[in-house]
Amino acid sequence: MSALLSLENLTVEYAVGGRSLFAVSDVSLHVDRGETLGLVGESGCGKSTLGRAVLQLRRPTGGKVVFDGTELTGLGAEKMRLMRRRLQLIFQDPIASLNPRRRIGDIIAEPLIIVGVTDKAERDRRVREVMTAVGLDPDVAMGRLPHEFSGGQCQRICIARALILEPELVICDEPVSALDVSIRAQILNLLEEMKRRYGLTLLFIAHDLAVVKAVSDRIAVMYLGKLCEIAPTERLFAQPAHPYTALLLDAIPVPDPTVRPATNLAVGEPPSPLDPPSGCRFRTRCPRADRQCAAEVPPLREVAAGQFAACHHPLTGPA
Amino acid sequence: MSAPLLSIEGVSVELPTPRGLLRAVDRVDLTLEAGRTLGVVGESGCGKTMLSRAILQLLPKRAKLDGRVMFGGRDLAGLSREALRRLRGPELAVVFQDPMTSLNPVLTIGTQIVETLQVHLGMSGIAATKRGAELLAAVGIPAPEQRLRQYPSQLSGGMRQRVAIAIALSCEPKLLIADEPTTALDVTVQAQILDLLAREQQRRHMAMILITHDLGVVAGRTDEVAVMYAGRVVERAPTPRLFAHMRMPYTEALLAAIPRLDSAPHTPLPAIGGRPPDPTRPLPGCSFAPRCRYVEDDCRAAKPPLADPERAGSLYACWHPR
Amino acid sequence: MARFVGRRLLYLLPVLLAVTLLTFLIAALLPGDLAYTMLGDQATPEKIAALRATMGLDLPIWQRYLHWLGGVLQGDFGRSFRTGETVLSAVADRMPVSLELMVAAEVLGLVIGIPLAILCAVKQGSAIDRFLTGLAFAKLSLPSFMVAILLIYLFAVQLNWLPATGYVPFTEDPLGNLRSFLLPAMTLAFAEWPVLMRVLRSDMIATLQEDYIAMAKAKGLKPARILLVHALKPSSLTLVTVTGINIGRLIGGALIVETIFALPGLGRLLVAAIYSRDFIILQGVVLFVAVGFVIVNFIVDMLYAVLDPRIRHGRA
Amino acid sequence: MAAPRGGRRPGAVLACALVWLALIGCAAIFANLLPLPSPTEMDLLGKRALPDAQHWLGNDQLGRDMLSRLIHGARISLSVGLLAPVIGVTVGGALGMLAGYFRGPLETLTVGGVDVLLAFPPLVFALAVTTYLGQSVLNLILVIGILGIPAFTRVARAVTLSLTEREFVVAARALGATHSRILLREILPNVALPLTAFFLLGVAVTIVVEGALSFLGLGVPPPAPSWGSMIGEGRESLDLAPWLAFLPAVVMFMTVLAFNVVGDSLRALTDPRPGAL
Repeated sequence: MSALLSLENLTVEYAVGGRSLFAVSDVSLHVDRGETLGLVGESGCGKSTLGRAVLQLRRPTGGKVVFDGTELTGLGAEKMRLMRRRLQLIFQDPIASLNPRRRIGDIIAEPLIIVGVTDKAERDRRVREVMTAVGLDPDVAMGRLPHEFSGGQCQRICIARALILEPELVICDEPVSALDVSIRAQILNLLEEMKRRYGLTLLFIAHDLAVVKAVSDRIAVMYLGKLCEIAPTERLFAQPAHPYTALLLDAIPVPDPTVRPATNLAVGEPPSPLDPPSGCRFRTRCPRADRQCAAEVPPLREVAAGQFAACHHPLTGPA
Repeated sequence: MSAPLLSIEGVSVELPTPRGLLRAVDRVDLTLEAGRTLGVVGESGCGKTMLSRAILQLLPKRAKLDGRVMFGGRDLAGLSREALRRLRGPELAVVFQDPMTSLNPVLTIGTQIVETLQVHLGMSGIAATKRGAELLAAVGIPAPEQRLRQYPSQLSGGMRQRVAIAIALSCEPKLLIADEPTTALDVTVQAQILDLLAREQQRRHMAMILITHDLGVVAGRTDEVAVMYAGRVVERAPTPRLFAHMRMPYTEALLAAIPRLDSAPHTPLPAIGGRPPDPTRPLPGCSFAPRCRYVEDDCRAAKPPLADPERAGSLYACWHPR
Repeated sequence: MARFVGRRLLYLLPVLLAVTLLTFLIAALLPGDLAYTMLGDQATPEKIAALRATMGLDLPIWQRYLHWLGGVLQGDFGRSFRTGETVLSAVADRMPVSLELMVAAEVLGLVIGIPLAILCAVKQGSAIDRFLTGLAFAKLSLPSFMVAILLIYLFAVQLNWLPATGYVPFTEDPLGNLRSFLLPAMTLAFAEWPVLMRVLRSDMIATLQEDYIAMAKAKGLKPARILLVHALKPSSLTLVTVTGINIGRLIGGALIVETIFALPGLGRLLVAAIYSRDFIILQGVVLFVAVGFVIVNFIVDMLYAVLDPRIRHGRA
Repeated sequence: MAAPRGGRRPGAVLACALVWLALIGCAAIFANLLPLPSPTEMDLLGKRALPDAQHWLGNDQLGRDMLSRLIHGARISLSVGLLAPVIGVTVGGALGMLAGYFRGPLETLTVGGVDVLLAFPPLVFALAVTTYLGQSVLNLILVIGILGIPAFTRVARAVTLSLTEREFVVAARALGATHSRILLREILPNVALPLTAFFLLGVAVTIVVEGALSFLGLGVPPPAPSWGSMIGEGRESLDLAPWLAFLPAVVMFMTVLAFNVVGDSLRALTDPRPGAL
């Protein structure tokens, strides 16, 4: 398998009141063609910024984004604009990501207009096709405005808009966290189906490990702008190497009263990203932290086949 | 057995909307004993928040409330505004979903704790400030004296929710309503806040209603669970019993739709098709009938009552229970 | 907080500089030769040239600006070529009248507007709210020169209670001074309270729907405390802005009202300067007024930070 | 769920406002075709005459027909009132949208410029210009129009700013839409309604400003009738014939009110908050 997308030492910096905030700090990873990489972390860990930096919607301040052999970070504005048809984005808030004053048919056809499909009949045909694929009735929906649809249906519309150009990579930024449980399952199933049908590669960003598990082949965990761990899904859940991954796993409430909720979880909350701890950024909440953790930034190391962790004292060692 | 602390009898809430009358809560009965925890679970728009507002008598002005909310032997709906005011704080307290919006942004944490202690317990300013710092320390806030002088925007989300809990607990209420107290928080913080609530509840022998959309949250932390759908309670049972044997197809489907940690990646989820009915257009039969896998003709004809035909302590509203 | 003030001050300087430049340009670019205007009938080419040279009018425009700005910074705003009065003394003379009018109008407007706004917000949708909002809305369409005429007709012409025009200095006759200010202040206050009421009412209604108000009720606080402590302060930002803008405007005197009621304030000074084509006075007073407006707005920004800690801590 | 708005019942009031505007508008457009006496012809014997069959609303202090002067005054008020804000809405709207969309130095410059312009007393500006450049309708429209630009810029920038952060604009960027396409297709349709509402409120303000200038005798050059100058002239005979001032005042009030009502109804469509200014 070849990497469709690879990030090399990607860094995104913001200026906040004269200080710089490293939303994404020195992250390297790759996504193979045809796979789904899950990206999890708590709010403010930089996962959404990473997604936008890949698409150059937020220009990275350091490192490289390489997509199918092309370095996006160095691309001029016009070349990047033309590249965009191959990379798409699905947002968290489906209602906000649709222009309230445009009709559904126009919204879904917009990408075709942008890439210069001038034939109206051709556009119409492709809009209908993709709408049917995502489970919307074109005859009913095309002429309506976004506010006439529920959140779940709006997300279907967004997916249709993202897929109409048949992109290679789709970045899903918390696509189901604004939806109710019963609707969430529908959308997750739809994404899986679309991935098969269009042969997509997905970067699936979410805060909910259980949701990410349902769709991902590999999972990357972020904390305060840094990559903590990246591993095949089953391995990550069975034997997390980074203490932060373990904490996330323990914190998920299990819908089973016979499982007592884990207590004595790591205390506190993530510190301010404006003032991250020295060394390992998780050390202030980590039960295994020692002096080395404060002094040295742990590099990402392979702890088992395909499992990498950035920790001085990983929970699992090489076999 | 003495009378329950809270007993809701046939409570309905109706709201006028441009699209017609919206029945947010539809003839709900619930009881809660002192010191116990009731979980109320449902998706957005199921009426769980309106139900909590009805208990607190904090409904929007235009809303119409039917039925009785008996609390400590009194019907709250019949109390004067002044009597209600005296009840809120020392007897009834609430923690809202988003501590960002439930704390006043322009007043210090101290002001917001101290004013409650002063108005209900008649404390002096100095005594109330001292007590406020103790309360903050009790909910796990470091350097409480310093926090008293800060504004909510200077605290993290989890700290803010701790402050909100400290305020709610300040007058030792008999009943705490926690309305999605952790939905706005990160998962690692959520666990801490739920633990804090459980600990304080046991310590104070306080009753609690935990409102959430997450079956996982209620599973380990409640004595009894009521599942709501389209304004009604559709199933209600002691927590272990409910998870051991779900009778109502909606509850079952809701649980099944949650991605499980123990299932393999790429396992298709048993999704519930369709979406909840329009609350301004009530259906004559079971509200879940259009989405139910086991639907039969009689489901569409008449609403099933919430009942316990087997007398096993498990109530459900379904003609064809699982 | 210090950083916040510093940032605003840093912004203030270029704005003030631009204000001086624009003021200078307006007066400099208005058609008509100053020297010619000053000499009037006696103008001969030689005399004009001589006067232009002594006044520095033959210099390039940027030199004239710097020269003028230098004077301004030393407190020399120039001198009227008609009356010989310095700008500074003319402003100092008229200022108290405009200030008294402004204070009276603002106080009246706020005293009427704030309680009505709170009443309407609490009783939102009731008959009294509908009546007052309707009245305020209609009042917005009634310009102050109409109100002035209406008040003059009512209180001066019909009832003959108050003087229609004229000004009595406070030092001469305190009561007469108040009487002469009553109608103009009422006219201005009539323009103020509907705006203030609408602004505060709508912000207050929004605030009353906030979770923290529900929380305050759930804490069992007394209704008066909820309204005055929990709701009023966060609702007052727009009110402060609008009041600030109004004060800033009225610093320059109320042009129309001062003219109608013949009050010798800055507004009348401006009108007179325009009529008599007295550039220097016009330039000086406009500069004074514009700088006053900018400074009042700066103070409003600072008040924001006092009212809302989120702005103070830079997380707006 | 949209919160039902408190306050005014829009239906009837809005209808009245529209009918009144239509009436005034028609009268202004067809003023020359109507069987009216000349608005400037003086009847020295009929000064302040009471209404009769020929002069339905009587005569003013110079014996000119009131009805005719009111209707011809409407032409001036409406043409100034409608044309001046067009300058503001186009220049200010475009400037505000560009500043709000592109941010950066352009925005800093625009906001600073607006702050500077707003610092100057607008009425003084208008007075100075009409005094020095001459009293004419065109000068009046230009100066009032330019004075309105900062306000429109502010509104357009604020609305654009809130839209630019919205996901649907980011989505359009992610699709590879050009800036001009985003501005025209995604942003403009959402800015248009609030700007139109603000335009109507601007019309109301402009009519008042024109009235104030004419009231001071510095608006439209006499003897051309304007509502403001009629009020100003009528003021001289407030004790003898108060209706000479009050009649044009009522007509102007109704017109301004009508524009405010229509503008406010439109604004209410875009602003979920009840009764916001």
